[in-house]
Amino acid sequence: MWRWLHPYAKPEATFRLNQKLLPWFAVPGIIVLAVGIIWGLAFAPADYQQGDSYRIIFTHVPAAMWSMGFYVGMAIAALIAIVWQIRTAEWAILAIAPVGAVLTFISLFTGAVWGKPMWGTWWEWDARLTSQLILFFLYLGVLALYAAFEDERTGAKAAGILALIGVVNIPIIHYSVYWWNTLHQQSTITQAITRLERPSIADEMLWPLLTCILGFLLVSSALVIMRLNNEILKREIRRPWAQQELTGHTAEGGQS
Amino acid sequence: MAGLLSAQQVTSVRGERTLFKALSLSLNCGELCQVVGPNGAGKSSFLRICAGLLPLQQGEIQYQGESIEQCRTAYHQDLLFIGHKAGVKPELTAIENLMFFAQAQGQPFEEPPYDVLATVGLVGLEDIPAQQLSAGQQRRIALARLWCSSAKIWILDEPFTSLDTAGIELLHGRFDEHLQQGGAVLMTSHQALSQLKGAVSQIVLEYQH
Amino acid sequence: MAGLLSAQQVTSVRGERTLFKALSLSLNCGELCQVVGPNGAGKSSFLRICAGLLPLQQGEIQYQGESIEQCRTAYHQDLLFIGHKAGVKPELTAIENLMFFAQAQGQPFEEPPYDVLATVGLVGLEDIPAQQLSAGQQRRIALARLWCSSAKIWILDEPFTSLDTAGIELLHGRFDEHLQQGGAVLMTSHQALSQLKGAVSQIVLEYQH
Amino acid sequence: MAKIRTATILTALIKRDLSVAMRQRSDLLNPIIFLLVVITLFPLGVGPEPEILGRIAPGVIWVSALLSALLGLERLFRDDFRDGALEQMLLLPVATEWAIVGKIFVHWLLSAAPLLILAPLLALLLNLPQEAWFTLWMTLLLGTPVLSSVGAIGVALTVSLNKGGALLSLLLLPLLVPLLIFATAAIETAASGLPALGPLAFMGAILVLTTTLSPFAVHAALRVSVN
Amino acid sequence: MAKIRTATILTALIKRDLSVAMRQRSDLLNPIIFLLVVITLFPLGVGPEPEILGRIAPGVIWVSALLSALLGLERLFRDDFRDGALEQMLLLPVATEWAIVGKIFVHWLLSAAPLLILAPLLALLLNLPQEAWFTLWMTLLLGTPVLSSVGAIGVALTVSLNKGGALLSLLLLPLLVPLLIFATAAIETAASGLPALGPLAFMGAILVLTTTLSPFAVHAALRVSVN
Ligand code: HEM
Ligand SMILES: Nc1ncnc2c1ncn2[C@@H]1O[C@H](COP(=O)(O)OP(=O)(O)OP(=O)(O)O)[C@@H](O)[C@H]1O
Ligand SMILES: Nc1ncnc2c1ncn2[C@@H]1O[C@H](COP(=O)(O)OP(=O)(O)OP(=O)(O)O)[C@@H](O)[C@H]1O
Ligand SMILES: [Mg+2]
Ligand SMILES: [Mg+2]
Repeated sequence: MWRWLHPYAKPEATFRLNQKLLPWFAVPGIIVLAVGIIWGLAFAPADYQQGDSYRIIFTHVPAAMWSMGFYVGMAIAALIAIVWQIRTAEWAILAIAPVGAVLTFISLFTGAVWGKPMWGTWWEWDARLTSQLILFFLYLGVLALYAAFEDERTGAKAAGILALIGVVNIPIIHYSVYWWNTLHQQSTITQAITRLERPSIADEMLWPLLTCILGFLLVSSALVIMRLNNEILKREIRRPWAQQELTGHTAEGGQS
Repeated sequence: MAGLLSAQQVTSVRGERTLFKALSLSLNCGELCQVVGPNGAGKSSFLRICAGLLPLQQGEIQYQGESIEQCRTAYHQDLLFIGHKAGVKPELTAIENLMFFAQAQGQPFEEPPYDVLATVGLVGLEDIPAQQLSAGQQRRIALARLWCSSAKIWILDEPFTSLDTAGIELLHGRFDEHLQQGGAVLMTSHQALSQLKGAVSQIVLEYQH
Repeated sequence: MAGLLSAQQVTSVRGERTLFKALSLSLNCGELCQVVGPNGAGKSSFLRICAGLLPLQQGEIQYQGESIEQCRTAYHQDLLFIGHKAGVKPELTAIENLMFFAQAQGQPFEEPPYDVLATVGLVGLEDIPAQQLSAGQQRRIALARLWCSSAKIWILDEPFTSLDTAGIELLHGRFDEHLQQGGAVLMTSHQALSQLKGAVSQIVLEYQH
Repeated sequence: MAKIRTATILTALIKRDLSVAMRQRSDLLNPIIFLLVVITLFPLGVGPEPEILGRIAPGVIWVSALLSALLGLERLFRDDFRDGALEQMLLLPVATEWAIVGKIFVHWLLSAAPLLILAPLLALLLNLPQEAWFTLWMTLLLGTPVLSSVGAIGVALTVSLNKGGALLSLLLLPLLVPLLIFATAAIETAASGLPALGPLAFMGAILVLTTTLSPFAVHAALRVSVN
Repeated sequence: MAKIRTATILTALIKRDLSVAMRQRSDLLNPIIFLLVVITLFPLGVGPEPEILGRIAPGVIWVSALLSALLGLERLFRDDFRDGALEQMLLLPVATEWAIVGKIFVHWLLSAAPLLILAPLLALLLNLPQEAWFTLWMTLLLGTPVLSSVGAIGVALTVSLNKGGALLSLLLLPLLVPLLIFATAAIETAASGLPALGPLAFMGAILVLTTTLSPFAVHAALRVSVN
């Protein structure tokens, strides 16, 4: 593990890697997302029960899934930062948190908008909804704790510890629909993926949904990578390589 | 004449112990008085009584011939007291602390007093919360008040604590200046004030068992 | 030989300022080392690094040739650290504070250590919460630990603060005793340690802008 | 002239205390999120039935008010006592009562203002009948200064070791309970569609009484504590 | 031999912390006052119908337990940080985790013990069905140590900041929600006459998990804070 991580402890190496990765996420991401959304909104058939309002699913489900996924990613970064004291991992926490918070917010918002026609209420104190709200608070907590410290390193470490502890919430969100019989429907898609069976959702709806899920992942990852690189540049501004990067004297990828 | 600040027959009892009895003091413009004595003798208590922070059992403290209970506001306007705990807020930066002290003493600065900070050797540390400064640097923030106050009477409880030799020298210089301008200083210190130009009167307290 | 306590090529950065670079120290039994330097030079930081309270950016601290990270418990058993903030609980009396310190160092007293209190001059004040004692007396409670600990290494940050001359002399005596018994002292002080019998080595830190 | 001086010193004090509490702009958000989190707890614990939620809403909101007042209360004088800022406050060239009013005001601002701003949202989330919203808000407006100023007396007494403190903070309880009774009575009257002027008037009386008297009590308590 | 040493040091630490707390008796009372006010507030707010009261009782008791634990939490490390006792704790010749266990234990004793004693009274006042009393008590017994040990992490993270309780609760309450959910589920099951072993077992698992892991997290957090 350490041998694999070690090269990326150097901020510059991560920066270079990110620079190479970014186009591979950003460009396909935007394309896939656009395709998925247009497919879902314009071409997928209307639901026989819900009519057109079900189309919120194409933003709700991807946002909800990745809000959890990115939290796990942030927690892994935190673990690395705490165990191996790698500064790039500390910055990764800060790069992920706002993106994750926005995803969580999108899922909450779209869920609420969807809830009005479906359940007749914007908000219900249902276990799934509440635990997702708590995920939002956790993201905010990580950001607030980081901001509360004058010293950035101390703040990042403290935020990392909190992020790590908060992971307990993730299984709760996921299993809330099984543990408590509540309004929110159970997972069809994640279950199908994990059990390798056909989901109980029509193919014409499934494929655009899967496309959207992939698109959300790629675009959000691209955002995280961009934020991380900004963070690296900001912290390393005094280093010669960062100076060169900013003033653009060396050709791209000239030295690494 | 009563002098700028005078204590008359002051007695102080703390807990069950009489710290001192019938202590008198008269401090005029341009004078410095050092209270000396072993730990626990009652030096800080006496200074706090003089500042009006501690009730006294007998006697009276007078400011320009008037009891300080009577002319509290006028007295406090003319008084600068720095105790063992200096009242520097650890969350605020040096500048913020200083701005507050100046305003509270009725001498608001137009702009941040960078020159005062430079005098006490805190250049480059303006934006750091006091908490994150070293012990001596925190003390220097408190002492920076001596450079931005128009108070005539200074009551200082062990001002040299945590200061390095350069800091102690600096403070001596400021005392001399203040005394020449007609101010008065009442202070304690376990160190001799040998570097001062002016005369130093002493009050010696004994530890009473 | 590695010595009792040694620091190798220690570098410390706080905030954006490098306090010191590649600082080394080797302290053997019977030696006293005084760290000197102006306010904010990094003396306290260095002492805290040596005690294992502060992470260091580069270098290593070793206790009997082993990194203090490795032999943490053994090191702490042999270490007595008193910082700017002495860790005296203001709510508890002198005796209670002392009993706790002794127990925590693994030397529980059978009965309250009145003799130690007498040594540091706190007779008659056993039952008063530390908060209500004078500054010097509070400091004396913390320093009383020096008389009831078997730790070999003492790390003391400005131990003379608030002490009167008698107290400073007392402490010098105790240092001499400790060094003769094969202990070691690492300390800071803005005062010269001229009264000590043994040799004093010095580490001089400069204020790096 | 002396009047203007008092005002300057008071603003300086208030400004300092506010900046101690808020080092960063983001600190402003904390109390708001805190309230939301507390409010989230109740539906989780009590169950989501809107009707029950609506009935306990006044209690829930008032409990959060009490909690946020108590949470900040310790800071009111204790930190100042420990670092010496309290003695400096007693030495300010103004009547100390004014300075105390300033400190109480800051505590109120930090603990109650977010609540007052968020109250409508909380009422919405907790399904409080719409008729009672304004009354809820009024009770908070009238009641929270009482929490701050009565609380200040307790903290001033206990700021240094003070044997009497324990007893006196128990005495505060009987002072707070009438406040709560009037507040909930007012909200309930309003929820059932009637005007709630009576209980509100009582609360106003408590407010006037405590805010005028407490600075003097606090001053006396501080002079005992700081010695 | 090393074992015995650890035990001595631990008892010394616990004894000291208890006597510090006993000196400041008034601080001890704060959480209790809060509890009592909360418990009086709800019957007042909800109205005296025993049935509704009984339904919300588990939630109300648990939420107030949660919030009153929060009230005393700040003191866990903050005073120690300010007077230097915290660094001395890190320098004790035992694994610091043990010392942290000691501190968590003291906090639990001071904040939860009154609650455990008062619980039957609260249950009575709030009209909780008698079948659920024992389960309520069990949930409190299993749950309050979790409050203390998870809370300790939050305090350790924020001890060097001078932020109000708002940040702390923002960090902590989300982490404590699972506990709240299981506890109220258990009580409700019991109130409807069924055995509540399932949720109680979950709580036991949470208890074991948090009390064993939190000392390590607290230690890591303290090392970040104390520098
Ligand atoms: C504010 C309200 C809502 C919130 C916070 C919310 C939250 C979530 C979360 C966190 C997930 C991801 C679960 C997982 O991957 O384990 C999810 C999935 C889902 N939600 Fe919602 N939701 C809300 C409202 C709704 C509504 C009103 C509907 C429609 C009836 C809905 C339908 C779905 C569907 C179909 C999935 C995909 C489940 C799957 O197949 O895995 N949600 N929601
Ligand atoms: N907690 C902290 N966080 C960040 N920086 C700190 C902290 N404590 C001290 N510093 C910085 O480290 C520098 C050295 O501080 P240190 O306390 O080591 O000085 P010192 O030599 O002991 O000075 P003094 O003689 O005043 O005690 C100071 O400039 C200070 O700004
Ligand atoms: N807050 C207090 N309450 C009760 N007694 C106190 C209080 N503060 C000090 N005393 C007692 O008064 C006596 C004198 O204290 P004081 O602080 O005046 O001494 P001092 O001469 O300043 O000593 P030092 O040189 O140590 O600062 C002490 O013995 C102490 O026990
Ligand atoms: Mg003194
Ligand atoms: Mg120092």
